[in-house]
Order: sequence, then C-alpha cells, then structure tokens
Amino acid sequence: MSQEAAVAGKAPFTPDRSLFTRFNVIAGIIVIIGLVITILRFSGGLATVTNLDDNYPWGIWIGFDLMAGVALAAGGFVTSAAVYVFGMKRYHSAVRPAILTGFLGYALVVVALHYDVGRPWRLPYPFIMQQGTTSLLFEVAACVALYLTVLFVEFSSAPLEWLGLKKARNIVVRLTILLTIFGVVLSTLHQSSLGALFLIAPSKLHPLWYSGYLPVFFFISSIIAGLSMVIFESTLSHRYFAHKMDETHLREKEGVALGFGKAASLVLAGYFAIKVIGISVDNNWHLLGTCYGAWFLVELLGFVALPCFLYAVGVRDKNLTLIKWTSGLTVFGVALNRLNVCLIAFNWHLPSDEKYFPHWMEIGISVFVVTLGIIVFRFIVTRMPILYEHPDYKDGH
Amino acid sequence: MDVFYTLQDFMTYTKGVTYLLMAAILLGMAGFWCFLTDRDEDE
Amino acid sequence: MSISRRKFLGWLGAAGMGTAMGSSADAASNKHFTGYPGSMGVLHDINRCVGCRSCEAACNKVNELQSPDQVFTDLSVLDKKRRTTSDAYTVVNRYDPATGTGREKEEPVFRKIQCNHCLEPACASACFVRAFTKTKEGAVTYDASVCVGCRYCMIACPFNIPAYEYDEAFTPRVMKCTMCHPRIMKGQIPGCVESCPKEALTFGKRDDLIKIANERIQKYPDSYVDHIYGEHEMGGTNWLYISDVPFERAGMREDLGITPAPQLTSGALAGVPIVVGLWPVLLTGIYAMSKRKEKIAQEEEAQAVAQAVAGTEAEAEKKLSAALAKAAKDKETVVKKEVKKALEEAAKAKEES
Amino acid sequence: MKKGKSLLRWAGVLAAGTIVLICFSFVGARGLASLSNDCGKEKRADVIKIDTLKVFGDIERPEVIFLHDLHTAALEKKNKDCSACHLSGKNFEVIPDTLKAAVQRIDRMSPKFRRLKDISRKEVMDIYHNNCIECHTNMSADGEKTGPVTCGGCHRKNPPVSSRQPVGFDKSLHFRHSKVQEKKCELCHHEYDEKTEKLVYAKEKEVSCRYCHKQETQENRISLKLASHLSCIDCHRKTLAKKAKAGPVRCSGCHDLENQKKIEKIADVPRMERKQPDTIMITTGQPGRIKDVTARMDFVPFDHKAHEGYNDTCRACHHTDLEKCNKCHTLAGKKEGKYISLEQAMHQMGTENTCMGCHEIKQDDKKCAGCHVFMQRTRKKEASSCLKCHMKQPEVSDPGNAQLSEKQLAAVAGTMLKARKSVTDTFGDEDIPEKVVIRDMVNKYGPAEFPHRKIVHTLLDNIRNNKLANYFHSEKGTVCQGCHHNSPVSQKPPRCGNCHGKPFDDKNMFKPGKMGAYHIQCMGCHKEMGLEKPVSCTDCHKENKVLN
Repeated sequence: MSQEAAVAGKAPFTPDRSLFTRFNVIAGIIVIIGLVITILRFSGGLATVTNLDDNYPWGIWIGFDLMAGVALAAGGFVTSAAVYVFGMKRYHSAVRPAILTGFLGYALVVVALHYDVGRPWRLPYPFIMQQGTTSLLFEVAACVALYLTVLFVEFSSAPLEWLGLKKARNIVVRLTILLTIFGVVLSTLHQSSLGALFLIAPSKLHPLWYSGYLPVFFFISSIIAGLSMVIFESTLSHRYFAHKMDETHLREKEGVALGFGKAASLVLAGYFAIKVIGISVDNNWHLLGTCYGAWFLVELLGFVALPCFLYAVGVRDKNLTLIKWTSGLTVFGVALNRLNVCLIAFNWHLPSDEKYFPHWMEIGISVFVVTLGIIVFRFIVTRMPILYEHPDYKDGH
Repeated sequence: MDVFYTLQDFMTYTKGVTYLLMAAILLGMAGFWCFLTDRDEDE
Repeated sequence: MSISRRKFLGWLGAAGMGTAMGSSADAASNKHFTGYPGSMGVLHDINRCVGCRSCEAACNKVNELQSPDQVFTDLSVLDKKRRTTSDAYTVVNRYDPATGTGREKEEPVFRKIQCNHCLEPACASACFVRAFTKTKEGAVTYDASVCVGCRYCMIACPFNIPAYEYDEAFTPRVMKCTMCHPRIMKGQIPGCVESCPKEALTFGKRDDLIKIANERIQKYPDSYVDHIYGEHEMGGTNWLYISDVPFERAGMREDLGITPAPQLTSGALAGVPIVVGLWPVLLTGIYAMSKRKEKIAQEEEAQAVAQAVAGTEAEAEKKLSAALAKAAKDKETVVKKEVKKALEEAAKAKEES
Repeated sequence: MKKGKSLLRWAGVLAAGTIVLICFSFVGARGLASLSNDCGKEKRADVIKIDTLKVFGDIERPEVIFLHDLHTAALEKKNKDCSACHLSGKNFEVIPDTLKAAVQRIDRMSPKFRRLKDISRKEVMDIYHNNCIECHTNMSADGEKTGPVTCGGCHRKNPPVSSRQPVGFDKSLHFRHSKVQEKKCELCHHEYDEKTEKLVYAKEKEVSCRYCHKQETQENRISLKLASHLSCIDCHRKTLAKKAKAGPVRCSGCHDLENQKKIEKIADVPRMERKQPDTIMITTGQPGRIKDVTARMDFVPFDHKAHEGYNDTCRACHHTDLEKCNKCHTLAGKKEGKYISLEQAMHQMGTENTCMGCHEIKQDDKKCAGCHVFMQRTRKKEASSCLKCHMKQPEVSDPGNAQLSEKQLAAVAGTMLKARKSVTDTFGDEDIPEKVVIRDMVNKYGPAEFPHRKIVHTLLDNIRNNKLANYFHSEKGTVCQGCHHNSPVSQKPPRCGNCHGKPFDDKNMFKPGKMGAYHIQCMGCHKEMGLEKPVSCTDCHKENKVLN
C-alpha cells in the first residue's frame, strides 16, 4: 500500500509540486476556454454559443449536465441511506466521498443551469414570485434547491473539522440521520420527477422511451448510477489520493466495491425487468423492429443487461477490476439513457436535417463544468478529512 | 367553494395546498419522532 | 372592420353570465371541466384559405414584430415549410395533399399555423412560474415579467408553437400568438381574422364556431372531412379547423389524442405527497430497526466483557490471599526463632554469672 | 492495477468519453431519423399468384409469384409459343356446334400450366417443380439469364406489388371488333340453352358478358376472367399467327395502365343495333295504363337512344340484365330489386346509378361547378323541377283505363320529348347591367370593376350545347340564381350588400360578411371553373395610386 501511495504521491498534481504541472496546465486551458465561452454566452445570448432552436429548446446542457448530472450525483443519498438508515456501518468510509461527489454534482448542475436558462438571475422566481404548482419542473426545482442545502449541511462537517470548529461540527453530526432521511425523500422526488418532466409530451418522445413509468425508470436508474458512481469515484480517488486515505478507508474500500457492485447488479436486474414491462404495457413490441427500436435495444441490452451481468460475475469472482470497469460502463449507460429521452428519441418525427446537434461551445461548457468539478474535488480531498478520519474525531460514529 | 372552469386552475389551487401540507408533514414528522422516542433513553 | 363595441360587450356579458351561473353545474363537481363558458375562438376553414398571407402581414403589424426580409406579398416563401418563430406569431404553409399517398400532384391546400389556445394549455401546465394564463376570453397569454426562460413550455406544447428569442442576451422572451387578447379587450377582433379576405378565419364564441363548422360539413358533405380539428384534440382548443383534405395531409398531427395536458402529469404529481408522507415513516422505521439490532449487539458484547472481567478479578484475589498467608507464616517462624535465641542467650548469661 | 497514470489522462478520458458519447449518439440519432422510411417495391401488371394447391388444402410455403410476360418474352426469344406451357385444350371443353365458326378460328388452350385438370396435390406440385426447375436449369446451363432453381427463389416472401388494372370492353372496342368481324356477333355472343344444354347464339338477344359470366365460375358457366382470357387471347393469338393486326396477348397489353391509354378510341361510335326502343315511357309496370292512379305522378318519357350515347355501356343503367327497370324496382320494391323502390331507383342522390344521381354528378363539370358548387347537395329541390321529367301527359279520355300498348306508350313518349324546349333563356342584354363597380375596399385598393354582362354571356356560352343544362335553365333568371342566390328569381335581384354586411354577427352566424361573400363567391367560382385568373389582388382590384 505504502509503496502505491508513494507512487500516487509522485503523481504530478500533489500540492507540494510546482504550479505548472500537466494537470494544472490542461485544466487551466479548459477553464480559460470555458470562461471565454461564458462571456460570449452572457453577452451575446444563447444563439451565439448553442445550436438550440424552437424545435429543440433543450440541448446537452439539460440533457447531459442536468439530467445525467443529477442522476450521477445520486451516490450521496444512496450511500448515506445505506450507512445511516440501513446501518451498514462497514461502508462508513465511503460516505464522505460520496456526499462530496453528490454535493459537487448538484452544485455544478445549478451552475450549468445558469448557462441554460434565459434569465438565470430569475432562478429563485418560482419560489418568491409565483408558484407554478402544476409544473413538475417546479417540483424538481424545489427538491433540488432543498437537497443542495441538505447536502451542503451534510458535507459541512468535513470543512468544519478542517477548520477545527468542534461545536458546529458536532451539531451537524447530530443532525445526520434527519438529514439523511430528508435527503432520501427529496432525491426520490426529484430523481423521478426529472423523468416525469417528459410525461407532458407524449406526441414528441418516441413511444419506446415514453411510458407512464418514466418517473420510476428515472428513479431506479438514478440509484444504479449512484451505486456505480461511488465505485467509479472510489477507484479514481484511490488511484490518485491513496496517500490521503487512512487505514480504515483502505481496508473498507474493497468491501465497498463488492457490496455496491452486488447492489447495483441487483437493481439493474430489476430495472431491466420494469423496462421490459414498460414495453409490454404499451404494447410497443412491433416498434423494436424499427431503427429506433434497434437503438433502444442497444441501450437496454448493452447498457442495462450487460452491466448487470458483468457486475454479477465481478462480485462472484471478487474481480475488482471487472467491477470497476463495469461501474464505468453503467455510468455511461445511464448518461446515454438521459440523452436518449431528452434529445435523441425526442422530436423523433422531425426529419433528420432538422434534428439537433450540439455546438462545440455547448460541449465546451459541459467539459468546462466537469473540469471544474474535478478541480474542486481535488482541492477539497487534498485538504479536508474526506478520505481519512480527522484524528480528533475518531469514534465519531 | 370556488368554482373552477379549467382543470389547470383546479390543479394549480389543489397542488398549492398540497405543497404547504407537505412542508408541514416533513417538519411534523421530525417533531413527532422526537416526541415518540424521547423516553427511550432510560430503558 | 372592427365589430361594434356594444356587440362585443354583449359577448363578454354573455360570457360573464355563463361564468356566473352557466357551467357551475360542471364546475361544482371538481371532476369534469368544460373550459370558460362563452370563451372566444377562431375557426380556420382550410377549404377557403388561398394562402395570400394577409393574415401574416396583419399579425406582424398589430403585434409590432420585426418585419421580415421578404415582403408578405411574396408567395415564394410558401415553397418551404415554416413554423412559428420569435418574429412570426403565425405562418401559412402550402401542402400538396398527394404527398405520401403515391398519387400525383394535386390542388394544394393552405393552412395557417399559430397558437391554438388550448382549453387546457400544456404550456401553462408546464410553466413553473405561471407565466401563461388561460383567460376567460379564451386566449392563452404570456407574462414575460416573471419568465425565467427554462423553455419547458416549448417542450410541452404539442403543436410546436412557442418560440424563443435565443439571440436576446438579457431579456429573451417566449413568443407566441396571443389571439390579440389586448385587441379583444378593446372590442376589436384578432388582426389575422380581420385581414382575411375570404373569411377563411371566423371569429366568434367557440360554441358558435362548432355550430358553424358542423353546418358547413353537413351542407357540403363532399367538400369537407367530417371532423372538426380542435374540438377534442388535446382536450380541445379555442382555434378550430375544418378541411376538405384529411388533416394530416395538411401537415397536422392526428395522433395527439384527446387527453388534456394537465391530465398527463397529474398522476406523477399525485405521487409526490404520498412519497413525502410515507417515505419518512418507512425510512425511520428501517432506521429504528437497524439501530435496535445494533443496540442488542452492543449489549451482548458488554455482557461478555463483564463476565470476562469478573473471572480475572477472582483469580487475582486468590493469589493475593495466598501470598498474605505465606507472609504471615514466615513472620511467625522468624519471631519464634528470635525468642528461642534470646532465651538461650539469657540462659547462657545466667550460667556465667 | 495500472500504476502511475496521471489524473490528467483520466480527466482526458472523461472529457473524451463525454464528447464521443454525445457525438456518437447524435450522429446515430440523425441516422435513425433518416433511415426511418422504407424502400418502394417494383410494380408490374403481369403478376400471377400460383396458389393452385389451395384447392387441396393449406399450402406449406408462400405462394409463388409468377411474372407471365417475363416468360412469354423469354420463350419468344427461343421462338417457342404458348404451347410450351399451355396444353392444347381441344377436348377439355365441349364446344357447341353453334359456335363452330368461332371455334374454327380458335383452338383453345388450357389456362393451366402443362395440364388440363388439377388431379392431385402431388401431381400438380411435381408438374410445376419438374418443369419450372428443369427449364431454368437448362437455360442457365446454356449460360442464359433465367429464373431461380431454389425453393426460396420462387416461393418469395416479399413479392413485387401487382399494378394490374381491370380492363373493360367499351363501346369503342366493341365497335372496332364487330367492324373487323363483319358484324358476326355469334363469334362471341351466346347464351345457354337449358333444353339442349348447349351454347346457342340468339340474334338480337345479345347482352353483356358479365350478365352470365360472374366473378367466380358457377356450375355451368365459367368465370368472366376465364371466359375473357380464353376467348380474347386465343383469338388474338390466332390472328397474330396469321400475321394480321390483332389485340394484345401479353398481360401488360390489356392490364397495364399505360398500355390501356394507348388503346385506340373511336370518337363517335354508331349505335349498337339490337332492336332497342328509341324512346320509352318509364312506367310503374301497370300494363298499358297511360297514368298509374296509384302512383299519382305522371309517367316519365325517356330518350333511350340519346342516353345510349351518353353512356359507355348498357350496364351503366341495366346493371343486371337488359330488362325494364320496373321489372324489379316496383312502386313498393321487391326482393329481386333488393327492395329498392322505383322512386329510389330513379331519384336516389349520391350515386351514379339513378337518374337524378347521375344528373347531379354532371354538375361537377368545370362549366357547371362554378355555380353548382355553392348549392347544398342535400337541399330540397323545388317542386317545379319535378315536372321537368314528370311532364304533363297529353289528355286522353278516361285516363283511368285507357289501354295503350308498349309501342303506343313509347310513341307518346316520343312526341312528348319532341315537345320539350331545351334552350337556356335569360333576360335581354338591356336588362343585364354591363359593369358592376365594387368600391368596398377603397381604403386598400381602387374600385373593382366587375364585368357583369360579360360573365353572364360566358356562363351562357358554356352550357349552350349542353342539352341537360339547357333543359333545366330554360326559364328566365335561372342562370342568375347562380350568384343571386337565396332570393326569388327576378329581373332586378337584391344587391349583395343588402344581405351581406359586417362579418361575424353572432345573431346570424352562418352568413358571411360582405368582403367574405364577394371573395368566396368570385374566387370560389373561378377556382371551380379552373380559371387561371385572378392570381393577385390587382387582377380584380385597381392599384390604389394614393396608398402606393
């Protein structure tokens, strides 16, 4: 281990290195480009940086940054629920990283949202001006806002320990269970409601993806994304921040991968089942023969059934590498599902030349946002007690 | 009671009430849980 | 050619009356909603439309929209299919009814596209700041002063009507036909209707329009398809259509169904409070159980420890007492020895003296 | 576990992954959208479905789609003829002596492939398999382009779509044939003699083939399809063999739309002579009465000869046989007539099989539609128009039982028809305003000058040679009603503005406003009559100098 840590320690970004490491340079470039596009977008309007049009009001900033982003940030509630509600203490070391990823995820979603909406400074209007209570978007907005706060509070224990504010920290810790339950409730609501957003457009979304079960599909797949994301993230952070991890963390992380892998596999199986049921209740079998049907099968078999199986194998053989790669595949799959619902299978009636294809600057912003996430994550884990327990607070739980 | 001419108006009203209730429920639940369990310590 | 203010007030009056007493019968039971009684609408007779684009011109004028590069009398724009945009609330398209049927070219038909002013507007149902309002006059209006610009309304609209000012940096708005609501309130009729030379557009109470449409259909059965588009589509619209060709030949979706938009999401919305109500119970329950398991586990552990500790203490006790006893014994012997010695010495000393 | 990889690479991988995912998905999406429409199939007129085995029960493989002309052509190249596949059928059908003349010119061939009868499943199957495959293999052995030899090759899942058009033997064709055959009607026309159980020719009793030869073969009469193919093709073939001009022998020759258009048409075919009456009196069937007291209406004199000219076949009216209408369509209606009463049989609208239905369809003609499109199809006709057909009968003593023979009745009908005046009448030019100037849109345009009299004349010229139209427009002012509707016939009808005022009046919502009325009427009429003008507003309205 120690030797591995040393290797990781040599990795070019450790804070004690000079500022111009390869990572910093590339990240820097991306950030600069991002900032430039930012200026363009807010000075010139959406038209200058996006390919959005009247038929495609939502592009990848919604389809990827928001839809996929929120789904992938589900790790927070899944893990904390597992540990605090279901009392699986052996995964405790996974909670903080998960919460952190969740928190960053949501924070970045909100950031991305500021780019997408026409008048971002009005984002609080639904709460302070008029409440469009019949809109599922209102429900999503409310939950995301609340949940972001919850996540912040949950996460705040780390910086508080870092800053050594014992009292405040202890208050937060005492709230843990309450916050967790809150978190689960809110997540259930908005994860599903993201899917429910499309219930109002049955004539635009391809029947294979449109279903009365959309909310359920989205909620279940978000759990899958959450579990996989935890494995994925822990793999990465272990590779680069092993020197930051304490004994417990290193000890537990294999167990985490195996346990979460098993869970993910199980949920994937269930997800696959209900997807099939979805086809049958609307009697859409015949559509599977069409081109969109083929695409649907790619998603269902390649990114649901396959990972489900791979996870199972990985767990049976205790094959961590397989599990880790599968987690990547799964994360990709869920993201793909969101893109399908939001963009690809949407407006499927339109002739191909009228369909939307993102402008490079849109992709630029998405990459920029992801990079931001990585940077902040790195900043935090290299300073705060995320991957290890703060010496003063052993037996904290 | 008010008369609604569109389902839209009706839902705007009823869902509005529902949201308020939900807030109340969330807080109430927490409170009630404490009330339910604050004597558990000494057993 | 604006209808007299008095007659108009008559209309609104009628509407008002209806509102007062009329459909309270329906509305009283909050189950079945029939829309605002006496609300106004427009009937578009595709059979009569000749695609002169007067309506587009009028619309552009009365709404003070940006004037296009091609003048409205230029009919070459009809060669391509258009949709409503941020600077055109309405467009007229030309369709060849034969396309897709394998038949050769036929007499073209013209169809005007604009907001259909649904009885249950999807945009209003989707908007999370209630920027859209279904007025009792029938128009669906938009309030830019609260709009955040999420464009969910554009996702929701089954007719692809709302357009967005993407090139506006600071005050982008959603743009769509207002049925000239301001004009209606002033006692005028919508600009497009007023300008239509062939009365292909008829303005009036929705209920009357349906009567008119039916009258034309039954009078000229071989000039009209026996269907009023918009009477039931998406729960009904205030803009109605009759046509001499099947509506999808005039580029209209006939697969929209008759479910009003709010109905589509009501199920999901109904689920929300249930989750809020029951999840906490469920989760706290699970939490309590896992806590209890833990507690039991802990107690057992504690007990075990206690026993272990007790065992070791007893052991120690024994050792100690044994040690003490031994010590006492030694002491005794030593004393005896000393006494004996002393006695001997004393005896010795006696003999010498 | 690979060590020492930098986070940079991973960030790269992530970003790349994102981009790849997105691009790939969207390219995919576009592909999907574009791929969504399926390809069209080839269309042929000579598609024959071989499903003979169905007569022996279910068939195991998809029926074979046989392209007949393809084979005819191929065989021609090897100068083989029909006999290569079709056995000569001299003795597969008794040929009645009465038709000898015809038969000498025709040795009939069985329409079946290499056989005269369908004996057994096995046998029929072998005939096809052996012969087809053999021929195909031989040809391919000779290195010629040929048909399939594998099962799937013939028993195809997705056959070419058949564009086979039914073909009729219209008056022109009939005339051309009877001319060539010097009016030897017996060559084709025949009827079945119950007693002798033979086909005999009955002079001046000729009827349409379809009266006997129905869709399907019945016990003593073969189906129309079989009958026509046997007779027509065999005759054509024979004639061709004699190097004489003959009709088609290929499927496409008759059944392909393009070729059908090529068939020569004789403009004015002389009348088919079979002693049919020139004029008849359409009666209720009450023998010899000049007036049926139970019917109350006067009988209708009918110009049979003229209507023969108007229609292409007798079947247009005589749909099942050449009997009188009232044989089946009685006043009350009876089973033979599917309970369609005489009244319905003559007046039912919305069908081309009744007098009025057919006459109404005539109104769709460009020259008539301009006015008639505005007239409600389902309207109640004025009682006066009934008398146009139900003409006043000439006075006879005691109409109740005045006995008249068919002939006499027909004669009466003849005289009545002669008496008919069928000339469109209207007011003198001096009473028809020459111009009407419409100044309603002066805010936008100059006044519109409406060439009133010119239009009236055009309308009159349009129907000048239309007997039907003339007969029904023979009163003064009837033509005017085309535009001056909803008001009594008059030399000075009300102005448009008298009734059409502001639009969208909810008190009488069915009436268009003035501008609407003008445009609907004028443009509607122009559209129906197929006039290219007006294209733009200024074709009718004067440019407004002041405004622009």
